[in-house]
Amino acid sequence: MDFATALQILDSTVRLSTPLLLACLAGLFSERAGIFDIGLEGKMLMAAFFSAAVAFVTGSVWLGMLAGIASSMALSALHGLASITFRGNQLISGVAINFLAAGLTVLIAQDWFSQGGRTPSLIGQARFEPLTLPLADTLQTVPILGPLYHELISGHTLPVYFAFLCVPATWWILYRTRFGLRLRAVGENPAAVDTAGISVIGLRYAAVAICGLLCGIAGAYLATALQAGFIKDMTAGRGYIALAALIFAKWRPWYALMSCLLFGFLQAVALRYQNIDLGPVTLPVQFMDALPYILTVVILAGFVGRAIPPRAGGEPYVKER
Amino acid sequence: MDRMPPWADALLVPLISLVLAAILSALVIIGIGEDPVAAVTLMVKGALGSTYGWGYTLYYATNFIFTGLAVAVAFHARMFNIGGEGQAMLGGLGVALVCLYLPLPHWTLALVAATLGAAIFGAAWACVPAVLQARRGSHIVITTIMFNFIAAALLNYMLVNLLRPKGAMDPATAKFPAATNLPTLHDMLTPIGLNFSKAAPANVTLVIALLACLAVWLLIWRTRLGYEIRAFGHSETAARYAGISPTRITVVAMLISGGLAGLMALNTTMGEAERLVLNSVEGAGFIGIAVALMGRSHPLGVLMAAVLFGFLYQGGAELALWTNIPRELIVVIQALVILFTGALDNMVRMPLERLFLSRRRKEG
Amino acid sequence: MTTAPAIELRGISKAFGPVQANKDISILVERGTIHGIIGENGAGKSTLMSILYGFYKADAGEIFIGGQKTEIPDSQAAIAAGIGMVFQHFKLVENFTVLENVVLGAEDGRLLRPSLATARAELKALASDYGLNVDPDAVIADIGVGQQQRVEILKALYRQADILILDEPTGVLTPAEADQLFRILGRLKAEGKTIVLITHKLREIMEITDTVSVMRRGEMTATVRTAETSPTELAELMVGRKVLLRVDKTPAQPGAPILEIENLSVTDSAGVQRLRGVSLNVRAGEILGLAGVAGNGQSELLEVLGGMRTATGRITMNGQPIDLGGRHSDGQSRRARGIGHVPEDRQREGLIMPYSAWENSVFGYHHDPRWQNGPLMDNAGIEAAAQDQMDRFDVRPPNPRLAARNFSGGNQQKIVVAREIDRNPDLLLIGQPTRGVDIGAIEFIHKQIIALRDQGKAILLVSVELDEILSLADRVAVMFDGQIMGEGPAGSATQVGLGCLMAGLGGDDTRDMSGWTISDAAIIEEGTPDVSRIEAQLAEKHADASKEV
Amino acid sequence: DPALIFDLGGKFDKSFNEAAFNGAQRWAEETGGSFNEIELQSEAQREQALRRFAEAGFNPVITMGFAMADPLSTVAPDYPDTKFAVVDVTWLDVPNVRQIGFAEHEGSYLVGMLAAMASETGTVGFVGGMDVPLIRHFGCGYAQGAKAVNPDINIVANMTGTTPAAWNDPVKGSELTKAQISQGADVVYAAAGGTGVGVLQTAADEGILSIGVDSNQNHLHPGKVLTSMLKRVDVAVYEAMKAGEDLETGVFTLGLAENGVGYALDENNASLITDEMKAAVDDARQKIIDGEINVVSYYENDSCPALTF
Ligand SMILES: Nc1ncnc2c1ncn2[C@@H]1O[C@H](COP(=O)(O)OP(=O)(O)OP(=O)(O)O)[C@@H](O)[C@H]1O
Ligand SMILES: Nc1ncnc2c1ncn2[C@@H]1O[C@H](COP(=O)(O)OP(=O)(O)OP(=O)(O)O)[C@@H](O)[C@H]1O
Ligand SMILES: [Mg+2]
Ligand SMILES: [Mg+2]
Repeated sequence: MDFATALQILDSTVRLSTPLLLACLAGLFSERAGIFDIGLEGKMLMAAFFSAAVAFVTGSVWLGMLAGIASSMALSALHGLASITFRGNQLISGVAINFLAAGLTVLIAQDWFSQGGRTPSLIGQARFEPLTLPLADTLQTVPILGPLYHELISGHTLPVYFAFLCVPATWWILYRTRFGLRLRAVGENPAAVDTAGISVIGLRYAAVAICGLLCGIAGAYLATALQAGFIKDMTAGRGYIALAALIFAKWRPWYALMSCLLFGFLQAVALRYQNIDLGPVTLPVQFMDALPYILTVVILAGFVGRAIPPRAGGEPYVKER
Repeated sequence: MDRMPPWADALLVPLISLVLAAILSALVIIGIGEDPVAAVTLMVKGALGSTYGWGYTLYYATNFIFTGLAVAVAFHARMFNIGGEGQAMLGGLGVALVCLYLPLPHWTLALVAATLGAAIFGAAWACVPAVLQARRGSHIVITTIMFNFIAAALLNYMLVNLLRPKGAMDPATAKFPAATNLPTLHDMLTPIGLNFSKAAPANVTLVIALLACLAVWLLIWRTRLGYEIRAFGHSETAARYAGISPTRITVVAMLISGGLAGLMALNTTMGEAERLVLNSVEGAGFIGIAVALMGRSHPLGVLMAAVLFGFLYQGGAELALWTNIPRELIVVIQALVILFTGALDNMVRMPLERLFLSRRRKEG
Repeated sequence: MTTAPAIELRGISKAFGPVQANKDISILVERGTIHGIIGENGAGKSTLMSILYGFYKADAGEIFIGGQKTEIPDSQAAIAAGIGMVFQHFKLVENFTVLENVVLGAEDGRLLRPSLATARAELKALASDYGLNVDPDAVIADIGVGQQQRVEILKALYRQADILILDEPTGVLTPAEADQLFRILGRLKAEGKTIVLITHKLREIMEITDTVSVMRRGEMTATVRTAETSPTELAELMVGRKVLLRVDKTPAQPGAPILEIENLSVTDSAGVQRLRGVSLNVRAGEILGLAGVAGNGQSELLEVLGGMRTATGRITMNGQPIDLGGRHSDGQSRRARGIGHVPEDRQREGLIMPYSAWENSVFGYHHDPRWQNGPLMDNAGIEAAAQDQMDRFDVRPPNPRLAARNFSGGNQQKIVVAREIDRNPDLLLIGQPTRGVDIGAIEFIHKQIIALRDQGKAILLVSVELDEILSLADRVAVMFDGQIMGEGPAGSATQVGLGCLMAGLGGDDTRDMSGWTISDAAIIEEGTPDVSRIEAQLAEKHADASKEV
Repeated sequence: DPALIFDLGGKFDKSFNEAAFNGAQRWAEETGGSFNEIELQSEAQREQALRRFAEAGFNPVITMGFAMADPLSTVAPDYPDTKFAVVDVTWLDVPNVRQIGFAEHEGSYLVGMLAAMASETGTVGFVGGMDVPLIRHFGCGYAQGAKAVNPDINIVANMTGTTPAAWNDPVKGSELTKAQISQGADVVYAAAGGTGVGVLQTAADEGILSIGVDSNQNHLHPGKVLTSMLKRVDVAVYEAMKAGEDLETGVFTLGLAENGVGYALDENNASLITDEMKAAVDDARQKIIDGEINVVSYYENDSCPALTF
């Protein structure tokens, strides 16, 4: 494999990792607060649709993004209502949200645009354009580093840079702020938070709202940056891969970056090659598709560094009897 | 005394949840500018108005009975098997291998062999997550989700690279030999003088599904294994105290669950398509969750919920055929049912409990 | 200084569904005093204090703090009113450090670092003021319960609590640790803080409190000055009638050893050694009482014997070895060998709460051929047998179809005891047989245990209640830190001697007990034992143990 | 009335199914007639939709795509009085089915020539949908056309996948296009149903030319789509509907001679196609019709002389 191809694959890795990373960090906030969320997929999908639809109608990608975030946060609120207020099963609520998004997006898309459950293609200001970072063109001629900077670092859309900035930001919020301390505490032992005089419900809703926000951006990125419009089921399992990445990352921000880049890389490779010839063995593309899931199962099995979820995760908080 | 009488718990709560889901569904239909009454009329006519409609309704219901029972059995052991989808895919593989490669002279033999094939393959696919849960504490919800994706990739590989007949374009196996074709309800009912539509795919697998309901009922409420599964589901520490091995129950319950999910393939693969196609499961594994939740994990409840969903499916297909309402409406309804009967259960339950409590206080 | 009482509650009522946990309770606590609250399990003590701390909302009633009527809708309000609470089950975040736990909810700004710095300085000051030493950077999961409790107290003090509520603080402590705690409480009181202490132990009440309130069945039955009352009077107030503390029984007629335990060791999943080479035996026709502070390995021993845990070492039952780690180390196999087991926690272990009484009546014995009907279970037969059993054991109401959760605690316990005794086991393991059970049922259960002994069966009794051990057991063994500290006849045991052994000490007091063998593991000290040294030694031992793993 | 069953990509895939829809629309507008239609969502629906329309008395029932072959062979014999039509299937042995195939390799040959003439880098790309002989058939014609213009041309070919999902994966289309661009391609031909939307989009974004397929896709990115390989599915559907119940059954293959395939030239790409290019292509078209140029079909022996997949 030559340098140009490697660069292309890495470049594509960055693009494909972005939605995973945003969704993964979204899940991280929620699960660190003790609310399991298998509804990442649905929230992204909903946001993808509303961002594309509103961006198309208004011609503004920013209004589209806002609509996407709002729709994703509405689903978050539903998840909060079910799992925080009514202390329902968080997994079941997540499943319901995924179905709701899968159905509603197509239903509404068909009603609004009559294009078989998709939005019309977005053009111009209705999409995020790639940004060229300063000096990218000038430095292009510098060997190795020039193309690296020009291709890999520069030339992405705004949400990509946002997603990567979210990693240190998440770390900082989690470990350097009062809110982060409380958030982590409520995922470990909500009773401790409650008796310390802080509202468990408030904290958990805040976490779920952040989750909705980030999923909203992830969905908007899919529909208005990575692609130019919404199509049915366009998240294509990315929410589940993000969930897998979250486990892989053991619920930590920097690890989340690593695992999303890894899974994004696997996707980039699987997109480019039907089969990968490794000399003695040929890996079929299906194997590449399944690899993130297989890796996650291996991690879950505890053979490679055990992943311990937040202790209070998945359990509704009921004051002790 | 409990907070609520048992009948309220078993019937009233799900019923109210269902009504709420129905009201919201109607609002959705109005929201997309259609007439809910007309839609429901069309659905009822299309799904229940003819033997053809019934044939499809029952065909879908058969799928959902299997996947619903699968989820229900796991629920009794307090496990959430989201892997019905993958297990059913593997069940399909089992059926296909049996039908294609065993020389089976008659459909009865084929049915027995394929039942075993489907159950074993489905169970095997549930086995790994089960063992990981039991031995390593890996959360079964996550592992079964992962296994759904892995199953899809595996089936894809098998169909594209190994089982697709030479020259064929779509990833599917060859047609199964005619000797393995199952009798449809038409074939079964004609001898007794009933004229059932020939076009509908409902077939003898329905009978197996009904038998499975009975078997699961006996298993859960009448056998030692069921006693242990339920005990384990209520309290793992108590199970360990009673000498019930958590590992064994986890694995056995998931094997049964996976086997039941796998059996679904009898209906779709052997009964309907008569070959294995890529996406024969079509989300039935997920619908099993809604069915089990609505049916309160009781085989009778599962049966009724499965027929309801069969109706929704066939009715939804009719809607898509004759109106502009996309089939996704059914997905929305399904989501609402799961939401209200599963996740928002307490929203209905808590006020009801309060109601019963205050009534009892007044009486007492 | 104001003369207004620190706390005044007027007419507090609280119901949980059909359960009236608090009924029209009024109470008054003077500033700078220690006020005790006693009462049976479920009397409503914790509920009352949780209301004061804003954890629960009272249905009716008023709260006055320092003479001011105060609304306490949540814990934030309680903290603002200067109330701190140490719960029975600590509310600490296990994987946070001490410092993080202390600042949680009491940070001074949005950023963490300045808050942690302030807290670190403040902890230092508190440590020197009250002798509350803890390493601020230690992770909670790594420190002992005594230390954890100090963290809880520090949390309250860091929030400038004037009123400190402690809910059964000594339940998990060794007597030495408890003494330390009381010294700290004494200093807090001297500083003018008000303390409310919930406890079941009359001794502690008599030792440290100024006034005491007694609760029974959700009601406040009396408030008296400690100096003007006696333990017997308090006990009577607690249960509502004169209490017979001794059990009628004839001397034991011990026969051959039924159960012999040699060098039994258990390491838990976290790698901590729970049992360290325990050897014991129980003979036919005797009750061996196993005493000790909760958490010193008694539970693990019962679990190994009951087949809920694997272990190393050797155990024989009627001379035949039993499997400790293989295929036959589960509860079913133990039952087959004639071991009955009344577990310590009936609700989590002994019963399936949603199961009906008849289903529970065969729990653990459901493989018995008697209950099978071909491949199915003989449900009708089981129900009939359960009915009979409930009549004989006086379970109320005698309705086998009622779910276990619908019986009161005492009757739940009777269902378990009936199930285990009715199988006529050669060895009965019985843990905390009367925890949360009323006096009438206690007497009944004690009689059943003695009757079984008199039939020549062996009984191993584990209880944290020294009184129960002393009145029921024929022979007593004391456990501390996974080892047997000493063992001897119940008749010659003294409260003080047992107390020392329970703290791992073998001083003069234990030498007075005739017929007792004291283990070499017990640390022999003259005069007042130095608890912190023992703690240090233990910590070292644990560290070694985990290195080996 | 006639009925029309779209394949999984959906009615608005801007390509194959949309062409069918356009044909049906034209028929409806011209005759004032009405037709029923359904967009398949799943494999299992294929047979159900066929039966339902046949039962309800629709005639003819027109279906799209090779995946209908199998269901059709089971359903059609049950309804001997109903006429069926199927596009992209030519191998069934059922009397009441009109089977319509296209000589896609001929049309692809022409756009291949245009691609080679427009390319400045000497590298052109091909993005196929699901990896089936049909799509290789497209790619093979394209490669022959390109080689006819420039024997040294480098052709980069990728398939999107092996399952029907490959028809509807714009992200993958986009990524593959980026990959081909990095390999030097400056004209990319998408024969991939809905996936092609992503190919055309990316090509436009990255400033290279693309070639659409089936429908005229030139208008999607005016001035950036070199041309489209027209497969006159619309005509086939239109004709079938017009024939109504008298639909002639049997196997029909439509090539350049029948105007069944071709390339699109309209105001959107007028500036991209020079007169010389047009002349060369029209010349080749005539020669193919006359048999002077033989475009090898991939089906002949499952291999392509100009391209290895
Ligand atoms: N959250 C709750 N929900 C329902 N019932 C409760 C709850 N908390 C307590 N109760 C009931 O209220 C009564 C009083 O309980 P409480 O915990 O106050 O007792 P307690 O005196 O502290 O007992 P213990 O000595 O065992 O700690 C009990 O019957 C208990 O079952
Ligand atoms: N949640 C409940 N619902 C209905 N009935 C109940 C409930 N809890 C207890 N009961 C019934 O009320 C009666 C009294 O129960 P309670 O728990 O107050 O007993 P108790 O006096 O505390 O007895 P014990 O000392 O044995 O625990 C019992 O007969 C029991 O069957
Ligand atoms: Mg209490
Ligand atoms: Mg009680």
